[in-house]
Amino acid sequence: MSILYDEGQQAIATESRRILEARVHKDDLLPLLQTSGRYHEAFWATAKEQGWTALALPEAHGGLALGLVELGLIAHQAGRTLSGAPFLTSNFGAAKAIELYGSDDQKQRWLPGLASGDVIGAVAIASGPDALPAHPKVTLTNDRLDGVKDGVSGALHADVAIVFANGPGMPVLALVDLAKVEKTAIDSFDNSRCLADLHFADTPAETLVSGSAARAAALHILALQAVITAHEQTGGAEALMEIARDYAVTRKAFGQPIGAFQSIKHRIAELYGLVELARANCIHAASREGQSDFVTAAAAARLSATEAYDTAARDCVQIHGGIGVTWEIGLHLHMRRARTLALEQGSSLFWEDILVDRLAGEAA
Amino acid sequence: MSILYDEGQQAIATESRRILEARVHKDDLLPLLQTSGRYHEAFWATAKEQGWTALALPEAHGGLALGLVELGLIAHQAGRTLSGAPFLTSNFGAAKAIELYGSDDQKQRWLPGLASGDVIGAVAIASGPDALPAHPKVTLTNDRLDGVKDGVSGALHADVAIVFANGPGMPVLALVDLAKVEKTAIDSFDNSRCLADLHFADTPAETLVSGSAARAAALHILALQAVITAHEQTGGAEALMEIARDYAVTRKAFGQPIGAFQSIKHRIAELYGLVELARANCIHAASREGQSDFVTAAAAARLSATEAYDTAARDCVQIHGGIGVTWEIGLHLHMRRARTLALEQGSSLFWEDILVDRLAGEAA
Amino acid sequence: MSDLEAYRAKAAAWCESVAPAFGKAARKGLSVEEDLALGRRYQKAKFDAGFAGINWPTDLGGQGLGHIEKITFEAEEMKHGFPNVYFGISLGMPVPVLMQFGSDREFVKERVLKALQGEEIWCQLFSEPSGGTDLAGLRTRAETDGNGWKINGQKVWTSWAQYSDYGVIVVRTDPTVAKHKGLTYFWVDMKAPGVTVRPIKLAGGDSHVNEVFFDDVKISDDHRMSPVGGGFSVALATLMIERYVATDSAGFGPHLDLFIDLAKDLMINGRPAIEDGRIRQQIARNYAMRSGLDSINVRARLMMQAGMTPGPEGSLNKLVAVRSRQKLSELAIDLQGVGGFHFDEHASPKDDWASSWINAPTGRIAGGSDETLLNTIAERILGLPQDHRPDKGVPFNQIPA
Amino acid sequence: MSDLEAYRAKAAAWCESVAPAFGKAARKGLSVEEDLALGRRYQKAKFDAGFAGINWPTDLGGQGLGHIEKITFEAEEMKHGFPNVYFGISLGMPVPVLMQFGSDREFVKERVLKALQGEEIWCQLFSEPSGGTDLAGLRTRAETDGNGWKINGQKVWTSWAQYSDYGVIVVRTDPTVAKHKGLTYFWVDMKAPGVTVRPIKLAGGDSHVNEVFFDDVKISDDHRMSPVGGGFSVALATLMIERYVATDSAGFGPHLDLFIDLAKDLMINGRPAIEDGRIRQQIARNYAMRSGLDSINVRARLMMQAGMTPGPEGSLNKLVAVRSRQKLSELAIDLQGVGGFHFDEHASPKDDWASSWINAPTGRIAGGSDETLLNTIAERILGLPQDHRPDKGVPFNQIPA
Repeated sequence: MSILYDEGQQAIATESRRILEARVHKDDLLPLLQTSGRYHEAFWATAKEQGWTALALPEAHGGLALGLVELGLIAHQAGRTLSGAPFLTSNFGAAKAIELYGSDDQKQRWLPGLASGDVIGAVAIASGPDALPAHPKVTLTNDRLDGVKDGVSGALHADVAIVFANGPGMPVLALVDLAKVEKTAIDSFDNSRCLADLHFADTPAETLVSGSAARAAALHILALQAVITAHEQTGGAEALMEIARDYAVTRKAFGQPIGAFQSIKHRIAELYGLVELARANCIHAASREGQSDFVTAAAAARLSATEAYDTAARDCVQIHGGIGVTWEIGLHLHMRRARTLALEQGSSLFWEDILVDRLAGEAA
Repeated sequence: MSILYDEGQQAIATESRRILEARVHKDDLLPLLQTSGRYHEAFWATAKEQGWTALALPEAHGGLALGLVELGLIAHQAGRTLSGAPFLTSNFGAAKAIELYGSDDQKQRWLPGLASGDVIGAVAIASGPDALPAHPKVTLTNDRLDGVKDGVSGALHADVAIVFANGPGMPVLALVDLAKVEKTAIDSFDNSRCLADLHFADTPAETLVSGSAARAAALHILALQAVITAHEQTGGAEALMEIARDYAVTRKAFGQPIGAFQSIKHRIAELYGLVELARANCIHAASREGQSDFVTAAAAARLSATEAYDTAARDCVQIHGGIGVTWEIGLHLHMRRARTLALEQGSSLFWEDILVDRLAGEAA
Repeated sequence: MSDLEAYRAKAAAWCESVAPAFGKAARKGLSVEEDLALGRRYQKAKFDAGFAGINWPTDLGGQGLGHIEKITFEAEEMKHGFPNVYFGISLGMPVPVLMQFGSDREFVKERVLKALQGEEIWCQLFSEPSGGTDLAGLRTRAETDGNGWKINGQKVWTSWAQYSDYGVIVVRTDPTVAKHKGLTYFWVDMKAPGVTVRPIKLAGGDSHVNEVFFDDVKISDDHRMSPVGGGFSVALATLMIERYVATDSAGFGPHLDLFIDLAKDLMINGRPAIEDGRIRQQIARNYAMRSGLDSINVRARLMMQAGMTPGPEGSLNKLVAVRSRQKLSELAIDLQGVGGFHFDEHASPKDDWASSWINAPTGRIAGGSDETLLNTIAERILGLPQDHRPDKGVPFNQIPA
Repeated sequence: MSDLEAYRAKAAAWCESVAPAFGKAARKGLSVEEDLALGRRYQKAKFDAGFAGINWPTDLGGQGLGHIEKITFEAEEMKHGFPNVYFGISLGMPVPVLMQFGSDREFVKERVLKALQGEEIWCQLFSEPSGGTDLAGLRTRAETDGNGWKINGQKVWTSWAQYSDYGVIVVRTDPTVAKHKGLTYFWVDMKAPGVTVRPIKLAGGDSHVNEVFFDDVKISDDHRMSPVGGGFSVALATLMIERYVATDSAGFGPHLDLFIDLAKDLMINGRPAIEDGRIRQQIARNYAMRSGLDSINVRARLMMQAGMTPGPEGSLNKLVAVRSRQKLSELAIDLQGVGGFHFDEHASPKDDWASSWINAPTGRIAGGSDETLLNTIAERILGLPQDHRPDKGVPFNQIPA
């Protein structure tokens, strides 16, 4: 079963859209591409001020006790305007891991800061091409972490990280204070994601879960983040579809609007289809948090949203012709973001496998 | 390196096209779909009369000593008009196996008849989903075959078969007289292929090759047949592309020819691309017989030809609208043939694996 | 157990109880005529059990329940392969349109009751040879004839016309005005003098669609279901119903579970096909697409239950689902290798891959082709410009053929 | 060893010998200006060694060999990443067109020699802001001015204009006739008063294309390379050369071997990615597509060597290859997972997947967009009707903007 948004949820969508459209402009985002480690500070200030950082966290720790549906709505709007920092998703993932698997002490220590946005969290599960590695390269021995987690979104500014590591004979999910951890900035095609490699060297870490439960926990956190990211991707794809539509009705070639040519109009109609399928899967997945089919629903949302955003980026640029590939028009901001979000939380290859394992009864 | 057709080859193409267009009509082919075991006798009589059956076989045994290039040209034309029997390819495959791996006695006994077309040959390598099974289900013990080869093209009328079987601890390629072998006709979507399951029960068989050489030999025969089939598929795709083009310039909707709508014209242009890529790969593969990269070239030809024919069948029917799905217009003859040829000689899944094994250096 | 769960249980129990009499096994080997006769008995049994016209008004013989109950029942019904295909169009579009637009209410009630009980079948006479995608370009004409009308012309692709008692029809009543303005909507008696039905054999070998010829067929003016010249909008209303009735994320082909079962069963060189990344990718992509459509459809029903109008995304159903079904069916055949040649002309596209494959093109054309649907989405939903149409605004009898 | 093999060996040896001075390692860390200067020295060395203008006439400084020798050399040259990109357009289209259509042969010879030696660079001034795909719709105008002409207007997407000495240009000389009939073809001095070049920054971060403004730029009539009003056909000839010169079955992205190496190197949960069916499928499909293009190109060259005209299938090259490159590059990034974020603005699209991906859209638009190419194939090769064109046959100055 899917859901209809109620009035409160619709208000969240409308209001966050209004605010983001007023405060985030491509002209502020373009310069961020060419430096490493900077993010759009006004975006993050807005997220904190509006309570979006607290939205889906428990009231007891400074949260607003709403859920995936509401945070997804924000992410959708952030995807439309191109969010200027990755922390909405990374903080949420880190906070959920602590909320679900942490001790009371750990919650007390970290959740209020993550909820207010004054503390930045990161989630480091992947290792190179493995989104959820069978044997993580980072090792945990006697509560000390060693090794490198590569390509962690938001890590450059993160205070705390959730790390999936190889513990003594079994995987663990660990909580790590990053204050003294070495970070190598990554020069990426989407620098405002503040990507870094985290170098652990005898770094103190606290185990949240271990054994096969750690793997399940890591997947659950990934799936939660994937649903948020899928909303963001769907928002980006929707924006591109609208940009393409608006261009096609105004731009003329051979004496008529280019939108009258079926190669253009049918392509935009196909984008509409991809966006609506992604949106439907997102709404469904957000409504299934806590249910046994949640990971399945998250995978479907993730796959359709990644396809929608990548395709919309390709097609919207193509429909624009030469102007589409210029720096100034900024469509490449979406192109870059589409690829970034396609990698964060695991690529389509990963989610296809997760989904089929479940459908074919090969996984719990 | 690819080749340019010489004058003699061009004459073969022109002449075979003229003859086939005069002698094979869809009205004769349609009734064959609804009975099991019949083929288009005039087509086969023409193939024999024109010497196409002898074309690529050695002169010493009644052949004309031409090669894959020439037989491919005939197959291309047969694909255009929808060949009425599968024996051009099956006889060629059986004869090549005997020519390459048989004894003088075996050649004397079988090749003249296969060359004249009075004897019908079949090639039975596959087993269910395995085009080249690691462990064939048919077993050869003391020169006796046991077991079932399923879905063998042309088998219903074949006098002799080349069978890939499990010999004593190793695979074998065997020659089998089918005179006393039980055949179960398959009711298929393309009945003129004369498909049957062959039931071997203590059936005498002569070993042509055994051990790992048998597997290589089976693959070589498959590749030879695949190149012929790829030509046939390309011919079918080309015919459909032209049928779609002709329909699109005459049929009107909304006051103009439907070919003026880009959804139609671009789709036909894409078909042109698929056909030309398949044709180029076919010519190249035919010119590489005997070279070390032959199987690679055959795989490329096979993959692009299967894609071209299946896509052309889908799109040509779609472009025709309602009339395209009627029995009488007969486009479904091509649709059915496209699927049949996609399975004969191994599906795309099989050839993808063969190709990548070679490209990645995983196979000899 | 919620009310709906209770309803589902009741529906399931009834379907189970009649499965031996009407299910797949009972239909095996029947001729089309025998199967139709069985279908009429099934429809009557369904009516008697209170499962016909589930969301139709009670005063017309319906059950007065919601759309949600209807699709709940249908989900159970679908499991057994009952012979209900003959009534799908009839109860799907023409009879609902008759309920909405028929002027003689006593006549309407009588027809609806007979249709619900499987006694009478209605067909829908829209498409013409001259233009499948161009509804407003139709040429069948009705001229005034005394107080009534006289119909001449030809329709085509009419499903189940050979078994129909009545049909709804759109005809041209004024060729001197722009093409979509000269149309009028009627019902006709399919047994009336001058009506000739000729079945069309389709690519897969069956003949459920027909050509229908009208040769001086006389009807009185009370057959009229729209204002004179106002037929186009009633026809569009019919098509809207059709688009909404026709939701099946499997594209009217096999359920994805059947593909997964196939991939688990088939061993390729000792490994199950389900372990192959190519197969897995198609399963995952198809699942994502289908679950998206399912979610769209569930939300549409929730909106209708809440008295709202569902969003336009419902128009994606047929386009996306049938196209995907076509390719997935091809892959299912490929997967079987030389085991994939088998074909049974009478197999169901819902559980047989070859049947699904060969009938898929019909699904991509009937009820709005892919191209028509894309144009509709582009123009109606997204506001993109119409294609160039040389016939626009030109009086019908001045458009070059 | 055949003559051609001997030629290949000679070319390989020379390339090896200059690689330390001009190869990838030598270029590392250079600014664009430094790299261009290195490129000019490389081009001079190439000329001195007899590898410039390989298939051009000897009386113009070429080597008088065949196309086959040219591409043999280029295949060797490509392995080293030499700084030759600045001369690709110059020697690819404008200079050959000058050789063919330039009237003052002494002037032509001087220019060709300087271009071959890397001293002078030519650009091609075709596209305009008002219509990238609609060449005949251009607005830059030349009016008669004494015995010569005066150019006003704006061009865009002009590659390497900022480093060019000369350019070829198509302008409107008569706005009162149908749009493709009022064009004339000239060459211009890019250093002349009134010419302003402004680089455009592209999506990937670099700026090799430019806007070029013409403000009362005066040229004499001997700059004219076509009859007055006959410029469209010369422009088309230029584009034909372009389409033919531009053949690379890798779509100007990385060779497929690099993808195979990536898939063999990357371990996903302990298994090499090359074992995954999804990866294998893309490798196989891309190989089949690329080998088809290669075969088309080989046959085209064989035909030219035999004095025949190559078939129209050569027009598929860019369409098919670049589109595929775009998706393959995305997959290469996906494959690397969180290792795939790395980006170097100055990396080469020929051996870096992120660079290939971000520059692919330019390839799908420049030199004829995918859609233009499909239209050309449909209309010119297959005889399908033109799209509706409201501007057809209308005098240029009466077409609404």
